[in-house]
Amino acid sequence: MALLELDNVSVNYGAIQAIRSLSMTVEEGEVVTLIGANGAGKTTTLRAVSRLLKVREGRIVFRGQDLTRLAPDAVVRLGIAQSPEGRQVLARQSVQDNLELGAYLRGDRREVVEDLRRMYERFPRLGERRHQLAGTLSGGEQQMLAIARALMSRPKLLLLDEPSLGLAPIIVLEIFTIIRELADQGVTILLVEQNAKLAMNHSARTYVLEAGSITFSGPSARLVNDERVLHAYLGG
Amino acid sequence: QKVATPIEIGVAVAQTSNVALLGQEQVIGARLAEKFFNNQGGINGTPIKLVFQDTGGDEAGAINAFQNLIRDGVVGIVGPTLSQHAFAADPIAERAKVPVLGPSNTAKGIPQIGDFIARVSAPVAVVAPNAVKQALKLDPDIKRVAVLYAQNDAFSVSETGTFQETAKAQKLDVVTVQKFQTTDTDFTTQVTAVLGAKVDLVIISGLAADGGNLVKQLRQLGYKGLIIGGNGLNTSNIFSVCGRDCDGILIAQAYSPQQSGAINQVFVKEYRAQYKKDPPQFAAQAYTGVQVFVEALRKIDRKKKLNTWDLDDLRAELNKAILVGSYRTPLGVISFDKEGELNQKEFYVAQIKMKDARNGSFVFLK
Amino acid sequence: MDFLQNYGFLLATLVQQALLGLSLYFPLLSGQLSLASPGFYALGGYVAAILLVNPAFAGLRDALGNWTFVLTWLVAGLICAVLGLLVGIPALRLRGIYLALATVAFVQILQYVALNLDVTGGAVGLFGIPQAFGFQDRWQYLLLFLPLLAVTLLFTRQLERSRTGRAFRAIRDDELAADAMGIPPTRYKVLAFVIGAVLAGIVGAMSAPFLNTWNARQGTFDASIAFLAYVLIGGSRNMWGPVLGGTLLAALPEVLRPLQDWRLVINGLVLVLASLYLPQGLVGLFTRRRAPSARPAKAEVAK
Amino acid sequence: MTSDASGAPILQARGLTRRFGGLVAVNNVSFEVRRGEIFGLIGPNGAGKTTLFNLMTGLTPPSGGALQFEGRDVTNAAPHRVASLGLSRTFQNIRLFRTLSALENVKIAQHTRTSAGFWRGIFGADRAEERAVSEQAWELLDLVGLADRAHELAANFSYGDQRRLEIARALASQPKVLLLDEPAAGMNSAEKSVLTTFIRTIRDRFDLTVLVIEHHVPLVMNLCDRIAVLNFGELIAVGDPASVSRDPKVVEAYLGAEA
Amino acid sequence: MALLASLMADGFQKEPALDFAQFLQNLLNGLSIGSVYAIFALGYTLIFSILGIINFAHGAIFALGAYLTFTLAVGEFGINGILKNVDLFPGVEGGSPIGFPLALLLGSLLAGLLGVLIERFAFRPLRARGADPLLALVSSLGVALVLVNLIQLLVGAEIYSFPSTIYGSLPPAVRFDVGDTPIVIRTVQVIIFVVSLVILLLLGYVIGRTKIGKALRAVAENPATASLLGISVDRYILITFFLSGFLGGLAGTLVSTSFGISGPYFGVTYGLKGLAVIVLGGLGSIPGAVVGGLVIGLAEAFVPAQFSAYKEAVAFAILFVILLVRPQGLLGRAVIQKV
Ligand SMILES: Nc1ncnc2c1ncn2[C@@H]1O[C@H](COP(=O)(O)OP(=O)(O)OP(=O)(O)O)[C@@H](O)[C@H]1O
Ligand SMILES: Nc1ncnc2c1ncn2[C@@H]1O[C@H](COP(=O)(O)OP(=O)(O)OP(=O)(O)O)[C@@H](O)[C@H]1O
Ligand SMILES: [Mg+2]
Ligand SMILES: [Mg+2]
Repeated sequence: MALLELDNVSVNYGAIQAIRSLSMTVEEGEVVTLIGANGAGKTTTLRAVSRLLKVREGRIVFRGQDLTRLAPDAVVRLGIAQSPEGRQVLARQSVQDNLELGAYLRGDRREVVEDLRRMYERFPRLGERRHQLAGTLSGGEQQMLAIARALMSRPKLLLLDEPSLGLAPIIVLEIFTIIRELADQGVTILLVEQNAKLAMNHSARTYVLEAGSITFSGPSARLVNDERVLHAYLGG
Repeated sequence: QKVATPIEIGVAVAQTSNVALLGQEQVIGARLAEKFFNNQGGINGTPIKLVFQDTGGDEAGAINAFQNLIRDGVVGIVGPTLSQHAFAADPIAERAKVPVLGPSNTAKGIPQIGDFIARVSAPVAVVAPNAVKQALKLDPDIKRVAVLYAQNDAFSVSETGTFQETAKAQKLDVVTVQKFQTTDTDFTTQVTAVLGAKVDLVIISGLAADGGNLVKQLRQLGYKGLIIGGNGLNTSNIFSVCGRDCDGILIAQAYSPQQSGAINQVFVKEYRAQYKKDPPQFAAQAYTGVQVFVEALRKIDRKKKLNTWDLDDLRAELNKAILVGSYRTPLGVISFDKEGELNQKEFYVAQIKMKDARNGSFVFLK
Repeated sequence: MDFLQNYGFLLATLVQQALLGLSLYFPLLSGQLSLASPGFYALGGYVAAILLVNPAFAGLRDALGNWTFVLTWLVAGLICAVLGLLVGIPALRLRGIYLALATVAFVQILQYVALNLDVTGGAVGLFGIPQAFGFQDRWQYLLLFLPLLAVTLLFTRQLERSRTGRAFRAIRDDELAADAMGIPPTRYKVLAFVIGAVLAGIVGAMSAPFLNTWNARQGTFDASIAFLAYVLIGGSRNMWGPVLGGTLLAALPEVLRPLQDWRLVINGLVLVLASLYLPQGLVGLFTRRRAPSARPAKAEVAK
Repeated sequence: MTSDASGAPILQARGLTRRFGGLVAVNNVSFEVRRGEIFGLIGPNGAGKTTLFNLMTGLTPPSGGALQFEGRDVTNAAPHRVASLGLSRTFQNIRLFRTLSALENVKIAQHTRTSAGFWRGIFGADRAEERAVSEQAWELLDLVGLADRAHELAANFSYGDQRRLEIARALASQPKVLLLDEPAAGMNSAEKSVLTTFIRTIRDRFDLTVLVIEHHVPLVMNLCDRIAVLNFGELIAVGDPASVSRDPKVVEAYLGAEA
Repeated sequence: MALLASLMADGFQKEPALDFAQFLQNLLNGLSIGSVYAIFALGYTLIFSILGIINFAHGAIFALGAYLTFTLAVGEFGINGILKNVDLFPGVEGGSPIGFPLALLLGSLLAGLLGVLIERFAFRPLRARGADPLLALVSSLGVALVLVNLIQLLVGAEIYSFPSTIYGSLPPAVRFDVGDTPIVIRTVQVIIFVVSLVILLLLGYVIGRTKIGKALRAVAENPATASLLGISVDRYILITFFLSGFLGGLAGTLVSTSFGISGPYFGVTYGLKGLAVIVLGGLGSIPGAVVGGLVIGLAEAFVPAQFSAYKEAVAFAILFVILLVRPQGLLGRAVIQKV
């Protein structure tokens, strides 16, 4: 059984249907990429999984449990973390507080401290700025913080909404290194990314979203060479 | 428009808002009067009916209450509670030519609003001086006086003026004047100033809650001398505020439950039976307001049956009748001058005696 | 006619409250939560009351006759404009609740000053205010308030359409972005604030004769909150909101009079329910979303 | 491609510095931008690029240094003044008027290019101007491909579309200099190449000078006439794309393995 | 404080003993007035700090707490309300079978529960809809109107006072001498001062030092993001309302043991001053509420006698001036905005 399964999911903003009858699966331990043009509904999909949006039709099932009736915090409790679009760092808290709040549900205080140390190692920038208010970080620093914060909860399923956005090339590579490592540790990742080539190189399968529906899907290695995908998303 | 039976008299007082403490006593007083006079046969056989309209706490509410009563065809109105409201609403009645009796409007200028406006509440200036004189009788050595008043209460402001003049006239030395708000609860600052001034008489013009708290804090912080309370403190409500510390306050009264007239004794008995305490001045004045209407109406009715009158004519006639009569009321014998100002003969000075922490009485002083 | 006799005061009050709601709406247009309106209302009332009863102005009154009333409006509007500028320029650096509270502080200070001055009649206030144009009945004040309302609404509509209105909206939405787009926020915020102040002042000046008396209890914190409720319950994004809100909320306690003791309890309940169930405010019930204006034909051709 | 005025500096920074507490976000930075060029600004995260934009647009007052625009000192000018002189920008963290429609967003930005005062608006004497404003707004929306969604609220647009709308809004004030803070963020490769063409087009069509912050190196190299590189608040290199990308300091600080 | 006092004393060389005593007395007065403001404002600021709205019903809860405790401790009603003939504890001599401390606890708990109900029915639906936060202000205003008038309907507008026996055999005032001048302060005031300090320290600890506090701050700043981190937003908001109601009820009762319950509007009259206090101290700052209360209390206490007419205006004048100088209030943090 798939770890995460979206079954005919539709989501509306008021009268506007942003995703319609979308079905997809993410297997345990797998990295899956979701790509699509601006406004295709990628963010909407991730927000629906985290229950920040109401699901109008269909079911979202995680490890056999239907998420569609749960509160957002209950979803996190099941082991799903998200690094959201627009970073959404808590601007008035320090970097360190943001990270500690990422581990809010964890009781293993000592491990948390260890993880913090590891995060600062990975992102030295954050380490230097641990007492700075998150709202005053530069765009890219905030992006690092958002990703690190999501990691702090040690999720089973990690949802990343354009993690490379606003990051310098070196850091982008670092992010993908992390993704690979996590995948090796068995963490499942659903990745929304505009840097499609890079993302597909790091993932097993890819879904292509167009105007709220899946138009292509399959092994990334195959899709990355698909003419149509190439043309539309990979800039030829 | 014909006059309806039973004869409707309007009562527009503050039943809600933070003036309700006063207003609800007026409702009680008026209700008791209604019951009493109807038991006596009303207006020569025709019962009266009080129509209540809440003025709430603001001027617009008072005007609305008056307009509603006028529209409903009452022959006259007892109300409103506050002088400020009277300045807003009385002109409405005046223009509609509906007689008004102010039950508790003591500010200068109320009866002068118009021909149809009169009041059963004595203006401040005549009541207050008695208390100062009484205090000097009790303790001729008094020299230094502190005066405190609620500056946001129209009544207290004019009362304190009278107090201060009287004190000066009596050759007393007003060493400090302190102001507060009726909504205040903490008076430590004022009390400290009073204690620092080493006075032997304190005169307070305020309402029950603030005045009572002031007295309590004065006593708790060690003031030992005499205290005079203005008319706003003239209510048994104060007992529950200052408790035992109320003991000994001198109060100048426009009304005393101990007034010996027969009607007052009936009123006091009725009130006590229902509420287990002495009636306060506000109840007595509202009662008086209703009584004056009833007695004036009786006089008219004897000449020409009320239900044969045109409403407008009756209102005009009633206004005339009110001003010429003299009435034996719980306030004693009263009458009105041409403008509608009250002539009241009897004023009182009482001293509070507390039985225990919650019950006490106003003991009438000669 | 009887109807007007009986309900004239109420009707005029409703229009008056609608105007006061509007006076709060202007600062809100530029995103400023100002609760200063009651202060300017009180001030306007005092200006009028003083001009109309103070013996010092007896000569002026005799000379001007009924024009005195017009003069009171002008003077009240002018004084409020000046004071609005003086208070607005420093205060409008504040935002949200901080601004609201600073304006409330301003209202309170005005109130205590009024309470302590002789010209304002202290706690008793000023009374025996002559009736505008010899009006006999309260409903006649509709002849003042209604035209003022009409003019104000027309003014508001034009304002909202104009470049100035757009600048207000931009500042309301994001002050920093508006600044970066070339709109000087302070200037526009002060402008919006002053418009509200002037309107409140003029309404105050008309209301002094309307209420027969004026005292320091006019324009209190309670009034601030009431006006705010008008705007929010009515709908804060449309000029009809404060009008509807002011009218209906002011009417409510009167309509509920038959409930006697329960009327204010029910009044409160209605407030709660209205905020819960009218997301767009009252106007939301009446306005269908207007079809947005189509693209001008010329531009289409150009394409 | 560049006009005859090419070479004349339109923007000059002299020793611009900005401290935040102990941190020097922009440190003694001096450079010139020439009229009509497309000037790139790159550097690692937190290097001070956005802060530099903020200094240039008046949103952050500098701790030191001076800035001249067309020979005029604008070091401490308020944002709205800078905007009215002809500098317009987009934001890294998108700052649209979220509760207003796309059309209104673009109309508002024409504030500095219109003149109808308060009373003219009240008395309806601004008809002609309003018509022009509306026409231009529609044209700009056309230009970025959002005209068919003109009445939608800005908040309802997806991330990439919001970026487009911001560009349209910045153009609406008819700037002389356009500052774009990561305009391609959130766009895929195909969209990025469209954007590159688009920036060139508007530069030519509106006679613009363009400053771009961008992390996508190929885009920058391809688009810009000259590039400045910031690292830890300091300017470590300025020059044409080829020379900058060969500069060892730049490779070490920024390009890393990818170069 | 002591240093300041001695400086002041030096300033008045002529009669140092007397003036120092005067100063000390004013200081104590100010602290006692201020602690009443502070204790009222604490519950206010709690809700503000998390929801960013003013709960106008707080004044009503404050009063209701006092009424509830009074009912439980004394069990007697007045002459005007619906409940006038109801005997709560029939057959019990002396009013109530439970003592004041228990009544205080129960009354405050009930007030906390009321806070929860208000949250559930007057605030949550608005939040769920993502409505304009200002609407919550109107909704709470409605709740306040309902509560105040219900109280009036049930028990009338009269004044109620706790018997002086509730604090056992404590003397009504504490006094000591400085030089020859006696300094006095009411015992009740001391109790209120101490209680508000204790509450402050407790709250300060919970919010500043624990995970709960961190989560609360996250909810306050951005509920959606907080929920994305696994924080149960609704639960925290509920807890906040309970705490605020509990503190409000407790504070109301304490204050009314000092001043009596002067009618249903008892709490409302603190509302505006309380607002001034929390804004002055810095919105959402717990120590700010206390500092704000004390500053305003002290300012009022030090207003010279001949200006006592303007005593009330002083609080607001200070507020106005401070806001102009320090827009975020005394202890508030400036909102940083990076673009
Ligand atoms: N709050 C909203 N209200 C209404 N419509 C919305 C809202 N948010 C998004 N939409 C619409 O839903 C559609 C999908 O948006 P979404 O943000 O999911 O796109 P996306 O694929 O993440 O795009 P991008 O790459 O630009 O981030 C778009 O058409 C967008 O305009
Ligand atoms: N208000 C502030 N307070 C404290 N530090 C700040 C503030 N604003 C910016 N900084 C710091 O200054 C540095 C420069 O920030 P800036 O936003 O200019 O970087 P940037 O070059 O735009 O980075 P990015 O590419 O990540 O957007 C950062 O390290 C940031 O943390
Ligand atoms: Mg997206
Ligand atoms: Mg940046």
